[in-house]
Order: sequence, then structure tokens, then C-alpha cells
Amino acid sequence: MSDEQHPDILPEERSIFETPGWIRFMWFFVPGTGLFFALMNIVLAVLHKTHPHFGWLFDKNPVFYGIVGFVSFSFIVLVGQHLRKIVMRPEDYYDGPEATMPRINTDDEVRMRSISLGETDE
Amino acid sequence: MAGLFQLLPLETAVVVSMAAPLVAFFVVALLDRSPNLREAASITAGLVTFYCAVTIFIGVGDGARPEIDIVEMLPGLSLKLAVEPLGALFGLIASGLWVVNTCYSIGYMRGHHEGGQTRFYMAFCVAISAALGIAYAGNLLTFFLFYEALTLSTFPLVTHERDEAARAGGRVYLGILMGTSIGLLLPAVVWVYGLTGTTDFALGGILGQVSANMPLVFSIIVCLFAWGTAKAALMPFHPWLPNAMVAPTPVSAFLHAVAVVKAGVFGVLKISIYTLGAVELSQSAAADIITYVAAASILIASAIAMTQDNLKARLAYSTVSQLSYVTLGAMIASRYGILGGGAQIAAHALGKMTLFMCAGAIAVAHHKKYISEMRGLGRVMPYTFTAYIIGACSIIGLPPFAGTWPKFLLMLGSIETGDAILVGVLILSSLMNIVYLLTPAVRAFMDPVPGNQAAEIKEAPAFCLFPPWFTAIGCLVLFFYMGDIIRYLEPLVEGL
Amino acid sequence: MLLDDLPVLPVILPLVAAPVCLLLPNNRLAGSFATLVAWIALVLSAMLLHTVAVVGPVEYALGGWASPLGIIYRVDLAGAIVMTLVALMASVTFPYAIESAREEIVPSQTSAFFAMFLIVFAGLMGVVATGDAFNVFVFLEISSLSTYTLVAMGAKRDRRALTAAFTYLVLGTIGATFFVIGLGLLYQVTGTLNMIDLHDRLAGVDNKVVRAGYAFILTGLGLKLAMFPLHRWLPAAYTYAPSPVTAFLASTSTKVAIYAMLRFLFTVFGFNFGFIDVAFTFFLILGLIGMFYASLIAIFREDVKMILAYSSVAQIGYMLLGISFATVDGVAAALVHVVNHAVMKTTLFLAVGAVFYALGSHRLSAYRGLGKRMPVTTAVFLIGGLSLIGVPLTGGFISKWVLVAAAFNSVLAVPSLVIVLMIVASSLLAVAYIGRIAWTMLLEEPVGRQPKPVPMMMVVPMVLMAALTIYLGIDAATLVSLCRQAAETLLSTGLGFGGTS
Amino acid sequence: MIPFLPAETNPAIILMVAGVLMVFFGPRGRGIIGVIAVALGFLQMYSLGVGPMGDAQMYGITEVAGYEFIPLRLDKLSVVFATIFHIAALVNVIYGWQGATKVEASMGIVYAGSAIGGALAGDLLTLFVFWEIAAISSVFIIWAGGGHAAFKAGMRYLVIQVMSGLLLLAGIALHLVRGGSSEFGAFKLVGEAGVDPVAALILFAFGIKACFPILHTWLQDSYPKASGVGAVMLSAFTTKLAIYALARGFAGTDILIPIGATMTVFPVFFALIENDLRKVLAYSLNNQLGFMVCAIGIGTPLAINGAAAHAFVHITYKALLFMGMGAVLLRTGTTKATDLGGLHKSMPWTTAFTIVGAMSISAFPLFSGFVAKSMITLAAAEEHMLLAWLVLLFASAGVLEHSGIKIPYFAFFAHDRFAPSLRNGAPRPKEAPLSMLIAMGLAAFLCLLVGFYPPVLYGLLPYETDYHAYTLEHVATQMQLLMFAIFAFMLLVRFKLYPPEVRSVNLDVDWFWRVPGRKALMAAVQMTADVWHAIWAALRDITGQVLSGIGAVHRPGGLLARYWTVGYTALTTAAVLAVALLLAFLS
Repeated sequence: MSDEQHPDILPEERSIFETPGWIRFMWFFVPGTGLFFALMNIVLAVLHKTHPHFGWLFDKNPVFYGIVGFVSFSFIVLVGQHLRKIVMRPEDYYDGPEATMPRINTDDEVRMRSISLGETDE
Repeated sequence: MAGLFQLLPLETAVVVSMAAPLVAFFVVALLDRSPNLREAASITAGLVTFYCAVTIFIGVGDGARPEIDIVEMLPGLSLKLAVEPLGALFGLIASGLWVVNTCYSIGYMRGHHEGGQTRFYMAFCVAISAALGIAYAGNLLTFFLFYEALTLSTFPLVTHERDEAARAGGRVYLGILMGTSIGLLLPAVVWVYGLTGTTDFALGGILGQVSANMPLVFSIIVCLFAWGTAKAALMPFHPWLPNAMVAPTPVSAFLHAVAVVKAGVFGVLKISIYTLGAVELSQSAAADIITYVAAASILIASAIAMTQDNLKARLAYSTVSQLSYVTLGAMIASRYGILGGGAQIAAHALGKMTLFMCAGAIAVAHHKKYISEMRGLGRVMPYTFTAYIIGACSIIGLPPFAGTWPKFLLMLGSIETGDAILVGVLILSSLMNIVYLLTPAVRAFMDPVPGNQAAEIKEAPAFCLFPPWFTAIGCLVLFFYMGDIIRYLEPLVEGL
Repeated sequence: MLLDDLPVLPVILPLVAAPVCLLLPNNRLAGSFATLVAWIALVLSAMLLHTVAVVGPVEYALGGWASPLGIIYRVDLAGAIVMTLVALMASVTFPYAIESAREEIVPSQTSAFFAMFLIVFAGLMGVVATGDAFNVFVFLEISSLSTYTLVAMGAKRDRRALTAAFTYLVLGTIGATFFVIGLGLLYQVTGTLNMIDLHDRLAGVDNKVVRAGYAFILTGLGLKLAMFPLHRWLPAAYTYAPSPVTAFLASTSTKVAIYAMLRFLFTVFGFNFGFIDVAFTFFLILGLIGMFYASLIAIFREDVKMILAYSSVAQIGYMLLGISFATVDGVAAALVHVVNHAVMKTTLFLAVGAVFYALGSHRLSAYRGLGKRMPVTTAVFLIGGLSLIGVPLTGGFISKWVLVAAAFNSVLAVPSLVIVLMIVASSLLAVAYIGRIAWTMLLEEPVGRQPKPVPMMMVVPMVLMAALTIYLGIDAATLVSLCRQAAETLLSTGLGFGGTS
Repeated sequence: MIPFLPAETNPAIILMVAGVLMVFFGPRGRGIIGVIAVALGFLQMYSLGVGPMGDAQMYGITEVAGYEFIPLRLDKLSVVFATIFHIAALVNVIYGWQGATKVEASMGIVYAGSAIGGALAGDLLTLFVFWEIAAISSVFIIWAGGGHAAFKAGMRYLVIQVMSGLLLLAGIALHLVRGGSSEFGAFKLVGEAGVDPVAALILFAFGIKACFPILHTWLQDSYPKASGVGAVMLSAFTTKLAIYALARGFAGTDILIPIGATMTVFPVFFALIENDLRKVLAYSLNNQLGFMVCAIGIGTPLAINGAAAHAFVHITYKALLFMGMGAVLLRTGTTKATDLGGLHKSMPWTTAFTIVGAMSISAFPLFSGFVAKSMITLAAAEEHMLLAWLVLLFASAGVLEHSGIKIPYFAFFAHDRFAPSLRNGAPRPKEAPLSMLIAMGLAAFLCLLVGFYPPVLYGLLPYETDYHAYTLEHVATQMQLLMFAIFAFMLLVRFKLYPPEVRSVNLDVDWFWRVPGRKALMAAVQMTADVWHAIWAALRDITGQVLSGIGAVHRPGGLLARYWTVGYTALTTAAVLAVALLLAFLS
């Protein structure tokens, strides 16, 4: 799924999803599938197999959903990131140094640590 | 089971319940030299008393109303006992928790190497007898007499440490309690006598005429009673309570949960129902004033509690806040207000008892009394702090613990009388309770043990550990049986 | 027949016994003899009380001379109560004095001491029993003069007793003088000294002479009964007198003066006398002030006996208050308090005497930790103290309760409630001064030497009085109804006689 | 049907008792007890029988002081929620088999029990009780996350949750005083006499737990502070209990439509810029709740079915996503996007399961989300609510963005931060432990099962339905939307328009009470205390001065207690006599 070459890692460390071939495939697959379903929708509309509830501007229009998906997504990402200008703060904004106060050391926690290191997998 | 508690005639049970601690008083004095026997005597007396209280409780629940005329000094002026449901309930709570408290005292006093233990247990005996006297009092005079006896008998307990702090605390304790009771309560009693020619408790109150014809007088009497019963710790007469925190913890538990403050709010409630009259009260302007004073007490005391670092002081202010609920309920004087007040007496007793005993256990095991020192202590004393959390949840009013229902009943009561703002106060109070009661315990669990040492469990002695757990479980059990208590108290609100 | 002589016998008996006592050797015999006399007098007084309660006031013409000419002894219920009270106090304090006096009196004075005691006793009985105004003066002086002597006998332990006795002598004499001046003025107007005749002849008479006489009598008796601010002789006299003397005086002499006051107010002047109200206003104001003033002073004293002495002044305020209501209830309350206060104060002073016997001091510091060392005495003291405060189940409570009830039932210049509140407030002050002593006794650690054991002869009277204090708190109905009847008799017509009620 | 246990036995109680019992056992014992308890509860519930809507089976009715308690009420609506709660509880137990601490394991089961109890509660007070127990038990799970931040977040969480409970309680009280019935039924928010305060209070209480906008912050604040296991537990119950309560009490309440629509939209933007992936999931959760709330607001049988179905599937896939993130947290110690990437290489199963969850939530056909969400959009369309419908479509794209793409992409793909050649010392994280994989597998299986065979779900829904998700039209439109959205994503990344992840914390409306609110509260508290202390000190001073004043006057030697000589005393006597004479002559 990754569509970007990672600059730092070695080629043999890459999985199949990070190969240029896979990425190329995705660049075809995704828009292709989208177009396929858009076509299908157009066909259905022509055959009057759709059940629109609203007007031509909306779901009577067979490619409406594709447009909505594309535009909404772009809108969210492009506009949404500007929210950071208002609300973003450093990580220790609220709790200050207390945020990093050490966690507790109960038996359970000791066990948890060993699990997290993969020592006691059952 | 019930048959076991029908062996004694109720009148006998009343007498025995009050006499047993007094007998124990002398026995304890005689057994000064052998502590184990001495404590056994205390506990035996406690059990006898409790047995009698249960007998009375059941009997009264079945509709009996035992009455005993102790003496009739003058026609119309007598000392008498007359048990009704509220008193029977309070007697049950006080005597039951006395047993628990005695067990706990053993652990605490020995664990803490306290001096003067014989005197300590002796004073306890008198105090519990007086508390039962308050519970079963049949008229204002008797109530007043035992009320004073309770003040005086707990005084040596409060000043047990005998150092300067204890003396100072004791002075405030005695000064406020005696001052208000003689300066305000007594005139009220006398005035009621002057107006009606009697001081007997009668359901529905005895001041109907007064309230109708002399509303101002009635209002003043209401205020005198509400503030005169300073044991109820209605602001601004509450400072005796935090000042009494110099006493050993079992005493604090006794003051807060078993007898003293409870006696105060019980008194307010009982006087509201049986002297002032709920109907009259609900129409009185003074009751509104007191209601709002109580509401303010709830909030202000909570605010002060938040700023206290001494755990016991924090709990003390919490009591001031929590018991104003009862005053609130009494002054709302609606059906649910009264039931809520009664339920709160029971629920708060168990919850606050737990909290105090936990605070004491911490003091015994680790000599810590400041919240700031308790960080990380939860993992050293998990059982104590777990019990504490249960007690705190009950006080906050979270299900499944007993404190839930009184709050609900009081909400019903406030809405019934149209005081929606009180509902807001109750909600706010609960939220503040969360902050100041739970925070210490949760921090104790969550913060690291100082110095990052491994936490080894070091609990208080068993005698200090089981009693709080007993009451903590009691909080849970009472949650399910609160309905029965409410049914039990229903005769109080008949016709409302 | 003995019964016919009842009004006079309790007076004559100690009077006659006194010289006999003086002749007895300086040992226990004198005391025992005096005790015996007191007991007999008590029995006689009790019989008198019974008779009066059953058949009404009794009358005895001294020497057989009939009313207007001779001296008449008349005892109504109020009088009988006070007589019994005085006799009771005598019969309790005399045996107590036998042991106590050995400590506090110069041994060579023992016989004189008891003789004086008997004379005081006789004088007080006489004031009550007599129906003749001048006779009141005579007996008052008999008792006063011997009292001065008794107070002065305290000089063995404390030289200040002499000053106290001197002050008492001066002031007492002033009081007596005023009283006799007043009598003289009345005599000038009416030409009689018989109380009932005085009453009859004063009816409707209103002139400056009578008014002046009234004022003189009021002041004179006021001094005798230690009405504020005429109380100044009392604290010192009580403090420095020997313990049994204090106990006896505190419980009787002011009470008898109160009785005399009642007698003059209601029997001699009565309600049809226009400005009787002056007295009531006087009593109301001075009584209230006295209650507070004396209590406040008591709080700050270090000498227990002094505290109790001031407390007496305060308590007299209660009695005056009751009288000032000028109702049956009020006067009855005053009488009840006369009895109760006598009992409780005796209890307290006897206990103080026991402590003095044991430790040789009245200072508060001597009382430290007394609860452990002298439990019985402490208990007795506490019972008396509780009664003084007015705790239920003690006599003091009953008197306050009756007084409060009377206040509520009276129409007064000041609202009843204010008076009630002041009564309550002054009780709070009593809590303070008794509480201080109790604190010292119970909560402080003992210091100093071990106390001497107190002999039985002192313990028994003390305990008896404590028991009586409690008894009066429990079975109060008898006393209260007696006092009510007495008050009714006093007030019914303004006369002690004739009326059946 | 024959009850499995005594008929009054509440499945919730079974779970709660089990939860308490767990305290006394080790990890394996806890797991076994948990499984048994969930199974018992489930069997018990179904053996009691399910009534249709409007004709519920009721058990254990008792009356106290005129109030009727109905602890158990089984109809289609309550049982569908209780069923999924049981499933979630089972998944939780398995997921936490090894990893759950004692507190988490036991409180998790109590928490599940309270949610079940709440769903099955027939009267308002019982609902309240479970409502509050859910709050208390869950706060321990948050605290079990450890650390000071978790402590504070837990405190805030508890306060807010309890406030919800108390508002509910106040609403109940008002309801009862006004003579309302104790049974928990539908409320009417706007009656003839305007807004009904009872309904408003209760709706507000529900709204807090359902994360209405502005009331929502507790969720994003606290869930990410729990441990990996804890967050899974938390994700399932509280909010869905609230959804159930809304569906029961406020179906068809118009105001819920705009509220729900807002809820679907605003979290999308916060999720976009959030770095902590579990917090992203928390925003996503909020967004999903918006769909349900919206559906409840629409209130038609189809919409209610949609809400119930969505709640059902949502629990599985949201749990799945949280489980995936929990596994990542366990293995790497973080869920921050900036610190993750490339995990698919060493955690393939986790990756796969997470992607199943992501596709489910994005409503890909053949995954469970599609089956449920299309019901809601259809319901909006059928009611011709254009705006709502558009917003839901927009939000669907948003869901895809934050849950469908962002979560798997940043955690498992993107920059490989664990490649050995990076030499940051850390080995590649291992695959999640078996128990976690089983749990994830179970959830993934459910997602696919419902996706492939929707009648499994439809049979459970409250109303009879002839709804078919898999029409060509539905599939085509939905796929069209999703694929073009993904295409947009690819383009944005390609042209570096997708915002980079930044270590940060983003302010939400809770800033108002966490910063200025907190300061104001503390100042008010301190001031109250100070004022009181000042008053008390003043009172003490005054009392002391009055006393010492009295003392100075009455002490031996004081003005009023001085020893006077005989002469002066005699003079006093004369003065009194003079006054007496004066009075006597004047009167």
C-alpha cells in the first residue's frame, strides 16, 4: 500500500508492499476500480435500477458518489490540516513534567513488561 | 433468626441496651490491669447492647412503641424514653458500629501504643450509653440531657493525647458544643415548653398552633434548634469537628460515624419531625433559610476539604458537608426529604466509618497522616486503600454503595418542594467529593513509592484492617437493603 | 400540749441549749450536744411543717398574751418550710463541724463555737417563726451577732477572717439599722409592730413616712440577703469563715432574710400597698445584674470557696427574680430555689470543707487531680456543681425549670423570653466556673502531698446532702407543690392568716 | 423457555460477581472465570426469552416505597445490545488473557456486566445504577493505564461520568415527582408545554455518555491513556450503552439529527491532525456515534434498526482496531504515528486483522460496516433529509480517512521505523501474543461474518426488516465513493499535500475546563477556604478579646471586682437606700 520509497532503509528490508511494482499496481488498481464502479452505476442508472431520493444534483447523478468521495476526502485533508494552526500545542502542554511521571511497578506490570519483550509468550 | 431477637420485652431491651455500657464502664475500670479482659468486657457490652438494639429495631418495626418513664419530676416534666423508628435505626447504627469501633480501637490503641487506654474505653462506654439515650429519648428534655452527657463523655476522648494541641482542640470542642447547646438549644427547649407546656415528642410536631399564630416565633425556634444542635455541624458552628481531629482515630470514627455528629443530625431530624412538625416546617421561612445554610455548608465545607492536606481534617470537613445533607432533608421536611435524611444517617455512618478507620490504619502502620506523604502507599497497603475507595464511593453516592439512595431521596425531596437549586448543590457536592475523597487513594495507588523501592505489602494489624472492610462491605450490603430501611422509616412520614 | 407549742419550741430549744453548750468541756461533747439539739429541732420543725401543711398556719401567743398586745408566733407554710430547712441544715452541719472544727477552730473555743452556732440557729428560727415585726429585728440581730463571731473564728487558719468579720459586722449593723429605722417609721404611723395589725393599718395609708419606711426596710433586708450591690460582706465572710459555718450560713442566713423580705412584702405591705412594685422592679433589675456580675467574678477567682461565695450572690439573683414576678408561680419558684440552693450549696461547701480538711487549702491549684485522690468528695462536689448549673436530675434543674415556667406565665415589663434567656445565659456562666473546677479535679494530674483521709463524720453529711440534691431533682413534685401552697398563702390576701388557702 | 438459572438472575450480576471473584485468581484463572461468566450470562439471557418490541419479558419486579424496580426487561432492542456486550466482553477476556492486569481484568468484566445490566434494565433507577457502575468500573481501567496523565484523565473522566449519572438521577427524580412511571420508556423532549425539563435532563445525561459535541472530550482524553488492553474494554460499552438509552428514550427526537450530524463531522478534522493513533480511534469512535445518534434522531424503524446494527458492528470493528493498536502498543510501547511504521513486516497477523477492522469501519462491501451504515444513510434518504444525508456521506469519506487509511497506513506501512539498518537499537517488534491474535481473529471473523451474511445481524434487530444491503446499486455507489476517496489520498500523498505527523497535543473544548476552568475552580476553592479561615480566626480573636475584656474587669483587682474598703461599701448601701427612697417617693 505504501506508495513512497523510503529513503533510508535497504532494499532487502522492504516488503512486497514497498516495492515499486506494488506501488505501480496500486496506481492503476485504485482509480481503475473506482471507474469500474462508476461505470456500473451509470449502467444501473440507465437501466433504471437505481432508487435515487434526491435530484440530479445529487444521487440521481450516477457519478455523484465518486465525486463526493474525492472532494470530501480532499477537503478534509486540505482544509483540516489548517486546524493545527489553532489547536496544536507541545506534547507536555497539559501535564507538564508530571506527564512523564514513572509508571507503577506492580507484579502485573512486571509481567506485562516481560510480555512486551516477548519473553513469556504462551 | 427473628425469634432470637424476641426474647426480651422491648422495655427491658431498652433499659439493658443503655445499662450494659454503664456496667461495662465499671468493669473496664476494675480490669485496668488486664487489658485483654478489659477489651473483652467492652466488646461483650457492645454485643449485648447491639443485641438489644436489634431487638428494639425489630420490635419497633413490628409496630411496637416501647415507652419508659424514667422519672417524673413534676407533672409534665419527666425524663422518659420512647422508641420510634428513627431512634431505633440510630440506636442500631450506633450500637452496631460501636462493636466494630471497639474492635478497631483495640488494634489502633495497641498498635499506636497509646496511653490511658482504660480511661479511653471507660469514656467510650458512657458515650455510647448517652448516644442510645439520645436515640431513645422520649422528650426534648431527655434528649437534651443525654446530648450534654454525650458531649461531656466524649470530651476526655477528644483530649486523650493530653498535649497542648489536644487541649486547644478540646477547648473548641467543648466551647462550641456546650455553648450552643446551652445558649441556643436549651432556650429552644424551654421556649417550646413555655409555649406548649410539654416537651414530649409527638409525630407531627407540637408547635402547630405556634406556627399558625406566631410564625416569627416558630421561625426563631427553628433556627435555635438547627444551630443549637451544633453536633449536626451546621455552619458556622462546625469548627469543633475539625478541631476534634486531634483525638485518636477511633475517637474520630466515633465522633463522625457512630455517635456524636450522628446524634446531632439525628436530633435535628427528630426534632423536625416530632417537635416542629414537618408540615409546619415546610411552610416556615426559617426552614428555607436553614435549608440554604445547609446547602452552603455542603459546598463550603467541600471547598475547605479540598484544601486540607491532613487526611483526617479532610474527612472532617467532608463530614460537615455530608451531614448537612441530613439537615437539608430535615428542613425540606417533605416526605422524601425526611426519608433521605434518615437514610443518609445510616449510609454515611458506614461510609465515613470506613474512611476513618482506613486513615487510622495508615497512621498505625506507617505513621502518616498527610495526604502528600501517602503517594505510593496504596501498593504497600492495598487492602486498606481498597476499603478506603469503597467507603469514598459510598460517600460520593455511587452505586452499588449505600450512599446512592439518600442522595436520590434528597433530590426527590428538593424537587418535591420546588427547590431545584438544591439538586444542583447535591450534584456539585458529589463531584467535589470525588475530587477530594478519591484523589488521595488513587494517587496512593498510582504514584510510585518514594525512592523507587519495590513495594512490599505492609498492612496495619488485623484488628485495624478487618473493621474497615466490615463496614466497607456493609456499604455494599446496605445498598441492597436501603429499600427496607426506607420502608422502616415510612411511619415517620405518614400523611405527608 | 407539745403540738400547741410547736411554733416556738424549735426557737427556744437551741436558745436555751446554747448556754448549756458553753458550759460543756472543749471536746466532742459540745458538738454532740449541739447536734442532738439540732436533730430535735429538726424533728419538731418537721412536725410543724406537717401540721401547717395539714391544718394551715399555726399561731402561738408568747406568754399567753393575745395578739395586739403580746408577741405572737405565727408559722404559715412558707415559714414552716424555711424552718425545716434551717433545722435540716443545722442537723447536717453540726455533726460535720465536730470533726471539721478540730482543724479549723482554736481548740479552746470549741464550746463557744457550738454555743454560737446554736444561737445563730435559734436566731434564724426565730426570725421565721415570729409574727412580730420588731421580733424579726431582734432575732436577726441575735443571729447576726453570733455569726460575726463565728466568722471571726476562722482566724485560726486565715487572719483575713477577722477583716471579713469586721466588714460583715459593720455592714450587717447598717442593714439592721436601716431595718429598724424602717420599722420605727411604720410604728410611728400605725402604732403597732404586729405584722397583721401593721397590714391592716397600713391599708390605704400612703404618706411619705410609710414610703420612707418601706425604702428603709427594703434596703435593710436587701443587705441582709446580700442583694446586689449590697452583697459585699458576703464573699469574704463566706470565704474565711470555718467550713461548717460557711456551709450553714450559705444555706440559711440569706434564705431566712429572703423569707423576711417575703413576709414584709406580702404580709405587711401587700398588693394593696401602692408602691410595692418598687420592690419588684428593684429585684428584677438587681437580681438580673447580680446573676451575671457575681457569676462573672466567680469565673475568674482562684479560691474555690470564693467562687462558691460569689455563686451564692448570683443564686440570690434567681430568688429575687422569682419574687419580682409577683405571682404565685414566681414566689413558689423563689421558695423552691431557696430550698434547692440551700441543699446544693451546703453540699458544695461541705465538700470544699472536706478538701480543706484533707489538703488545707481552698485554692483551685489544690484541686488538681482530686478525682483520683478523693473520689467521693469529688463526686459530691460534682453533684452539687451540676445542681448549681441546673442539670436535670438535680434540684437546681427543678428550681430553674420552675422559675422559667413562672417567667413564661407572668406578664412582665420585660418580655418573659428575655428573662428566660438571661437565666439560661447565667447558667452558662455557672457552667464556666463549675467547669473550671471540674476540669481541674478531673483532667489535671495531681500534685503536692497526699490528702489526709476525711473522717466519716464529715463524709456522711456530705453524701447525705448530695443524695438529697439528687432526690430533690427527681421527686420534685412534693416540694414544688408545698412551695406553691406556701406562695398561694403568702399572696392570697397579702396576709398570712385568716385565709384558708 | 426454561430459565437457565433462577429466573431473577441478572446476567449483569453474573458478570459482576465474576469480576469480583477474579481478584482472587491469577491471570489464567481470571481468564477462565471470565469466559465462563460471559457464557453463563449469555445463556441465562437467552434462556429467559426475548419479547418483541413493546411486549418485553420482565423479571424480578419489586416495589419500594411506591417505586417499581424492573431489573430485567428483555425485548429485541435491549437484547441486541446485551448480546453484543456479551460478545465484546468475551473478546476482551480473550484479548486480555495474558496482558490484562488484575484491576483491568476484574473491572473489565464488571464494566461489561454493568453495560449489560444497563441495557436490560427495565426501570430508570436500575438503569441509573448500572450507568454509574459503568462509570466507576471503567475509571479503574483508565487508571490501570498508569502514570500521572492517566490519573488525571481518569479523574476528569470520573467527574464527567458521574455528573452524567447524577443528571440522570435528577431527571428521574423530577420524572417521578411529576408522577411519571418508573419504567424506562420513550420521553418526549418537546411537548405541548414546550421543552420538558425531565426529558431535557435525561437527554443531557445520555448525551454526555454518548459524546455529544462539546460533551465529548472525556472520551478522547481518557481512552488513549488506558493500557492497550484497557482501551479495548473501554471502547465497547459506555458509549453504546448511551446509544441504547437514546434509542430507547429518544427515538425520533429531531434535535438528535443535527447533533448526530455534527458528531460525525467535527472529529474527522481532529482525527486528521492527531498523532496518537489511539486518540485517532477515539475521535473515530465519536464520529461513528454520530451516525447512530443521527439514526436515532431519524427514528424510523429502519433508522433504529440501523442504529442498533451499527452499534453492533461498530463494537466489533472498533474493538478490533483498538486491539490492533493495543498489540502495537504492547510491542513497541507507543501508538504515536510519528514513532511507528513498517510493522506489517513483523506483525503480519495484526496488520491483517487491523485492515479488516479498517475496511469494516470504512464500510467496504463484504465487511460489516457496509451492512449497517448503509441502513442509516438509506433511512436519512428515505426521510428526504438532504442535509443530513449529505453530511453522512461526507463523514463516510472522513471515516475512511482517519480509520480506514490513517490507522493501518501509519502504524503498519509508511516509514519503516524498525528496519535494522536504521540502527536505532530496537529489534523489530514481535507479532502479538497468541491470545491477542485469537481475540482479534474472533472480532475479524465477526466483521466478515456479518459482512458476508447480513441476516445473522438482521435477525437480531429490533424491528422486522426486509432490508437488503447487497444490491448492485448499494455496492456500486459505496465502492465508487471509497475508491475515489482512496485515489484522492494517493494523490495527496504523492504531491505531499497530506499533512505530516507531528508530535503534539491538540486542544479540544476541554481546554476550557482543563486550563482556565481548573484555575478558576482552584482559585474559588482556595478563596472559600481562605475566607472561612479568616472568619474563623476573626471569631476566635473576637471571642478571645471579649473574654479577656470580661476577665480584665472581673478578675481580682479588676474594675468591678476590686476590694473596697468598708467605708465605700457602706456608701454603696447609702446609695442604694437613696435610690430606694427616690423610687418610693416618685412612684
